[in-house]
Amino acid sequence: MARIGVFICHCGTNIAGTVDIGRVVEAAGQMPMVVHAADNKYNCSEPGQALIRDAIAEHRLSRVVIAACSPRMHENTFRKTVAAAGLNPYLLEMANLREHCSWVHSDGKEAATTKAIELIRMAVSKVARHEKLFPKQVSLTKRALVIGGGISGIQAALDIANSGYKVVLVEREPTIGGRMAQLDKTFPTLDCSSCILTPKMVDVAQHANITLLTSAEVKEVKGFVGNFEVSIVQKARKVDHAKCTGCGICWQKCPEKAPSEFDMGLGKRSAIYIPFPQAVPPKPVIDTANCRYHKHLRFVEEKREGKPPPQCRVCEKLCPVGAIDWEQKDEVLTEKFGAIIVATGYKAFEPAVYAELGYGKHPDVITGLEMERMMSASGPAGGDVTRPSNGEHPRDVVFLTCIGSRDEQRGRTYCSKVCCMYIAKHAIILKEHYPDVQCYVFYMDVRAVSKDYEEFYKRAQESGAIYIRGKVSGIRQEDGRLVVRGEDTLLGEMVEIPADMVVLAVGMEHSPGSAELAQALKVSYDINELFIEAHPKLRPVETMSDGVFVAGACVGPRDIPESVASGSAAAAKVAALFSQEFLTTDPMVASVDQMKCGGCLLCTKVCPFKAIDTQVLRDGRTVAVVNESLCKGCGLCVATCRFGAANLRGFTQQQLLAEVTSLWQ
Amino acid sequence: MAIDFEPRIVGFLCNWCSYAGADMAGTARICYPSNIRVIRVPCSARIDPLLVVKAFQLGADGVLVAGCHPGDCHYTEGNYYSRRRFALLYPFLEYLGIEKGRLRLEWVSASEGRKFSHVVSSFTEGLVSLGPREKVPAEGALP
Amino acid sequence: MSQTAQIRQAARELLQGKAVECVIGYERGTDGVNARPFFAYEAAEADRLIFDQTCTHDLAKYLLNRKGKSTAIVVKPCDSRAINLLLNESQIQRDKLHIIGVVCPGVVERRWGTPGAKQLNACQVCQQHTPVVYDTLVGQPVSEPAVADPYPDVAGMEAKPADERRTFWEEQFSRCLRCYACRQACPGCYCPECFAERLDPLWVGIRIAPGENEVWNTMRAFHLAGRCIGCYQCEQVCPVNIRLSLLNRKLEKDVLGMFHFQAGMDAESPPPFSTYQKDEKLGIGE
Amino acid sequence: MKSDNPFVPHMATLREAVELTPDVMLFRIDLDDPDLKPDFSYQPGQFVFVSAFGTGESPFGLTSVSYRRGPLEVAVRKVGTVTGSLHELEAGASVGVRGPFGNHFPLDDFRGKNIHIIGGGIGFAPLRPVILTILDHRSDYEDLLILNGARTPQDLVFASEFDTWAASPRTRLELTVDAGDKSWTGRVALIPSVVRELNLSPQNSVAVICGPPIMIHFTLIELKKLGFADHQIVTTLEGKMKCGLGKCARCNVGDKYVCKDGPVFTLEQISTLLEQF
Amino acid sequence: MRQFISKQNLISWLRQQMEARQLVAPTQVDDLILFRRIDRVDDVILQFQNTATSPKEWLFPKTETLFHVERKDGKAELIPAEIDGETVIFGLRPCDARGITMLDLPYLADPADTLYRQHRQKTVLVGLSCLTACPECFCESMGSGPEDTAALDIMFTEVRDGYLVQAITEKGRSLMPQALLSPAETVKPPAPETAPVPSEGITAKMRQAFDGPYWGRVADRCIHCNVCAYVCPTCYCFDVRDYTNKGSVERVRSWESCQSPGFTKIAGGHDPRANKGARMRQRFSHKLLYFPEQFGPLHCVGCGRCVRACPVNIDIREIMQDVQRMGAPK
Repeated sequence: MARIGVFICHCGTNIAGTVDIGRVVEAAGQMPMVVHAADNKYNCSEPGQALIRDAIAEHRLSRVVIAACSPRMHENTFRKTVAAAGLNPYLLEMANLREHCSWVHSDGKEAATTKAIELIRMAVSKVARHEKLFPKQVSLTKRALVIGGGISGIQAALDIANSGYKVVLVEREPTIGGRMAQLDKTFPTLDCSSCILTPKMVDVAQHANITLLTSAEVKEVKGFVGNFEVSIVQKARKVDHAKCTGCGICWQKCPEKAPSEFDMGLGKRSAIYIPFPQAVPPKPVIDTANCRYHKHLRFVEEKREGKPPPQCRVCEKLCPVGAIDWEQKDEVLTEKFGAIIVATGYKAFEPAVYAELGYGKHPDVITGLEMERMMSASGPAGGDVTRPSNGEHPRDVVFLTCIGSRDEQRGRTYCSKVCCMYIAKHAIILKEHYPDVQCYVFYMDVRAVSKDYEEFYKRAQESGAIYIRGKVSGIRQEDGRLVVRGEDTLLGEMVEIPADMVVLAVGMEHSPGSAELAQALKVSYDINELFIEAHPKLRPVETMSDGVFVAGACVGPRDIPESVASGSAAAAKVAALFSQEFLTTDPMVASVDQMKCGGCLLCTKVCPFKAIDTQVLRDGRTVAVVNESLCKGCGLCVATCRFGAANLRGFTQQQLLAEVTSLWQ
Repeated sequence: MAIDFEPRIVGFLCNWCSYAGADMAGTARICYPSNIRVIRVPCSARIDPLLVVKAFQLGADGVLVAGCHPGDCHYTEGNYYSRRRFALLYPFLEYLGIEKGRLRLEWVSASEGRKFSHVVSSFTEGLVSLGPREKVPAEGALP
Repeated sequence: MSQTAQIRQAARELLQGKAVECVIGYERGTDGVNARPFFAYEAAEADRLIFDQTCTHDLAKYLLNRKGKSTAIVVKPCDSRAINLLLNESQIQRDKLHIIGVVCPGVVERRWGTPGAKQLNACQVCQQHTPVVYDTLVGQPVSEPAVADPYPDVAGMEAKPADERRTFWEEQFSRCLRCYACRQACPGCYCPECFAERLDPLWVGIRIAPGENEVWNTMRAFHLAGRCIGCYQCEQVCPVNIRLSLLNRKLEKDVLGMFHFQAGMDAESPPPFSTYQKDEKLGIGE
Repeated sequence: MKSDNPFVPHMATLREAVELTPDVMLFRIDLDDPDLKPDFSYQPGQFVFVSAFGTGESPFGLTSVSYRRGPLEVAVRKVGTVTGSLHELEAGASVGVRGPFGNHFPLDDFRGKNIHIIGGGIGFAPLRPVILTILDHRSDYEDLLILNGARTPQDLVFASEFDTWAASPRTRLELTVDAGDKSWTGRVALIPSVVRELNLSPQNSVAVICGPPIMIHFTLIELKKLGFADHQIVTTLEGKMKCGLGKCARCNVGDKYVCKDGPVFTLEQISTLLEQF
Repeated sequence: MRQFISKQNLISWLRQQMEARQLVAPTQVDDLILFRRIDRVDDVILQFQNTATSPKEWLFPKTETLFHVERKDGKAELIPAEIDGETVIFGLRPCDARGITMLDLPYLADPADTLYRQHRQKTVLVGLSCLTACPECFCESMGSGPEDTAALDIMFTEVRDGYLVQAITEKGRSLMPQALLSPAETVKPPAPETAPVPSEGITAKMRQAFDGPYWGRVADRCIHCNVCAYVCPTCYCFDVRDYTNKGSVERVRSWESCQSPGFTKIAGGHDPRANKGARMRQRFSHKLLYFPEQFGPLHCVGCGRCVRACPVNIDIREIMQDVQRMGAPK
């Protein structure tokens, strides 16, 4: 039984100065279901609130209209007031007499008073259709999943673990470390990448709160914030890591060699291998594509003609602990998590589309990442930079920027952000190592925007690198050397530079499988398959999918400090989430009346938060069902639903229609 | 046309931008005609065209729908959907004889108090010059 | 072989082979002139099936009553679009369906007892004479004529002054009996509870009067925006001849113009209100 | 104003609204016209239309007995718009009453018999006047069994009267719920299985059943198993009604109108109906 | 005694009627002929087969207020609606007039429907007999016919240059000034014949045919469009609800059809007649079984409107033939 009380606030003279409060009180008292109408100097003051609480008790009010300022200002205040009087806090509606009336119609007291009365009538009609709402409490699993073991994921995992929560870190490669592990030195400080990274990798391996799953990938994600259920595929490594001690005999003795992925194919590794000496975990995996025993098995299985290759099995024979397990299969683990951080990073742009640059054709045209491996003291060449074509030290080295970046036609539209700086780094280091080297850089713009970056770029120039503004139109081979032809747009003339090596500053691209992962996580991604954050400025590590956070370069090009910072930021968000006993959901969310749902499922397609699932009822009908933990209450589904099955609590069709109708009563 | 015609406008404002923009007009004391009656909705995407049609049936002279600027939606994309919905409803109502100028879709951000006031003023003026809507009688005499 | 013979043969085979439980097609009605819908459950009934220019009904509507049951259905091109619409909206299952698509030269206005002479307005501007989806095609696909102005009727109405339009629609809506025959005939109308019959919220009052009728007719049409496949069933069944196609076709025209979308051309394209382009210019809010 | 228009209800005032369960209210209604009251008599099983002005009217079985001369009582579960509007009313509000309509329970035929009253949920409400009549004329009838079932203990209607009924002579009260709670120490079982368990005897008995269709369906099966003949089972049918006068042709089950020929039927009568609901 | 009225005099008589009371007559609306209130006598159509919808809406309006609710000092007061003003309906075909007798049976039975009774008392029914039969008409099999005068106050029959006039009731006679009439010299033209439909004994047959798959098969193609009921001169189902507009409340009755999907659905969602076949059967059972058992005559006058209007050709004539052919159930 609706017994509505209306409390009209003077707000000092803010409202009372323009609106005839007496008339408003009188009119409100006449409205249907209103059993009490009163005015108040300041509704929001403690005495004002006390009057409201008393009136609720005295008049047995079941619903309350506060006619005062904007609900954006004080709705929460008054919800608490009515709750203190024993009413459900959602049985409150505000009429905005100040911002929307007295302050903007101070020139017409009569009109303002009329409007004030109508605003109250609308609120009364609406509040009569309010329902008691109850925030729901959902328990949560205080365990985080970090997808991607690069520097960003490592940082996030460590920060969460250090906050006292369990973390599972999933990495699809056999080791964590990511791209940063491949780098030689880092700009602008030139400290050794692995020197600063490997201790963190070890921390991950040793942290009691972190479970590390390498050679593993996320397959399926169900559930929602606080209650995700994730299926993770642990790929068969053919080595029982529980037994393996990482002694290294196997990979030293393995007779089969294959190009090393970690070294960008510049070096070799054995078929049973760890990607690099400091790999974490320091335990090998068998590359079944190259393993001799597996080649033998395949030969037999496929019933091929001729003599089968030998069954090598050297590793098995030599392993002191019997860790080789030929029977090992891919395994699916299903685990519960409360939050997920995506830190899947990037892959370097493949420059083959730039046919005129001859990457893949001219051996001395290499990518920036290949240069990193070449320069690295622990790399295949021991840090000795030589021309792949003849093993000689190069004298003239040309760098080309924006390969795959800022290029709508063949690459990506965005700037990859790090290329300018790593080229500067290469130029500086080359000059340091080989004083007779001459570096040339073809550039579009030099972007050196972070702390100490501009200085670093200057240092490269001062080291003797010649920066030429312009694009390169082609590279040809001539007398065992390369000739780089391009335009110097500052001089406005074509230039040709003979070079011993050309380094392509390839940009960053989404890592493979990003779109599939985003779909599994119900997170949006853009045309470049980069993850979209909930808000580019204010919510940079959150996504529109609650409980899923993003860190590092999976969102867009980022350098190491930014990746680390976003990893920490995401971890902080997770820690904040986990600091709650329960997740409290806002009750002003959508709902679907299953009896009225016709099952067109358009709502599931438009929901920006993927908060609507489908459900098959006992009568065989498929209907939409709202996941209240994900719904943000925008109401798009309500306007989309022709059936009138979807409704939005707090802004129901009935409530809004009542507001409209009340204007003509 | 009667000079003292006071059009009745129903305004559906999204909570995060346009309602806040209207609040801003208040805070800045920017006066505008008092003809609008505001209904707060979380997002312009919440507004079922039925509500607009119903407002016109009941006798509204004008209906204003206001939301965040495209790209600024609090829910990231709601207003793109409302833009489509009302882009289609707009010429349809005109086709049914509800003149252009009686339904308006506007993007008003939380900082655009002045714009909100301007929108209401110009909308009201436009409706005054259009005059009262010749209402379809709800009663309806027998044929 | 005539279209009728081909349909009969296909139906007979499907029923004999128990590929489907039922074939929905047309048979001759009691006036001896017009066709009426017919449900054949046995092979022997296949010979009652016919096809000619009096087969005006959009049989796709019946599929909503046969969810989950294997069914063959005779469809004209416009009806085949209704099937795509229903597939798109998860109402029917393609694998339960055998579609006998008929190449259609156009159908005539239904007139009791006498052969209709006038082609339906929709047929006069039809640009789809071959079904867009089918399993068996009856007839030879024809090349589609270029229709210079597919919406002359809508354009004519648009050109009228606002008050004339209003008067026109007021008169039209005042006739409405709210029998909801238009809804019942429409393959796109399948709400478990129609908004017009909803009591809470009460959108349409019980009075059968112009104001209430206006809400009904306006929103019925708008609920079909981007969904109407132009089968004209609504207008054909209206007992008081309200020009409902003028409403539906206006929306169809605008949806095509604004969103480049035509309902039911395939089963996958997202309908206009379930997608958007960030930078589209729609002439509103700009 | 008096009107001979059968669609114009008598004006009445809501004297009291009592919450029977979380979604059922008992309304006590006084007719406004003092001249009307003496003539307004009705029998157990009959119903009235109650108007909530602004929404409409709906039929409700009367739960009071006429001879006590008290206010009209109806129990209203909130299921639709009319019932929703009625639930919003405060004491003192104007309502409309049309009726009484329909036939009634054949209490004369019940005399000298054992009576089994079986009601489920809100369906128990129209059985209350049968119980009251029997208790007020206790010597006219043999043993009385009252079986009242509901989904939960909170949903049992007329709980405040259970003690009185249970304490009446030759009266047995059985309560059951589909799902109990912490405070519930009674039965947790569906009505049909309670009927089976109680092993009701058809000897010189009638069973009066009212409740949701599914409950009636399965209870009838149990009663038949126990040997009850069709004429020993009395139940009520529900139909959508608009007039109560047999004019609107809506509530018919085959050739019978629930509003005129019913709502009370013996199973014998129901089995002769053309349509089976 | 039959009299004659010239066409010119008929027009003047209609004009007199139009000025004295509300005149309702067939008139052209777009491509339809409908009974409408006449403001210009020239609009009256004299040559037509029959109107698209029946004239019942002038006695049983498609929407009608039963009473108004007035609120005074927190109390409600009911103001019953009254029909004021007289109406002449001109141009009723005999079948439609017979249809009015079908409305009379339920609505005038005690307790009478007051509004209907008032309409009936304040309306003069003027018929126009049929000189040709509509192809789908079967009135003679349903107890009516081209010259049936049931319910009519006056009947006109077109002859050369004018009409034969037959004042049937006192009400009719009082409305027909002798000055406009002359003795009839022309003989009455022969009445047309309508196609026979086997209506004999149909009620008993309907009872036999009640169960079985037949109704489901017919209902397969029914789209429940309700058009049959809305054009029918005898269907009388209605819905009643309150109508609130701008604060005023009234109870309103509007047409509804037993074929509409929610017709029997009760609050809470249960619908005892959700099955298509059962719903279809309800229509024909009511017309051919329940109504005749309750009131006597078959509830159909053979006007043929539903036959013509049904978009899927559910033809009551065919149904009657089928039912007659069906044997007793097992």
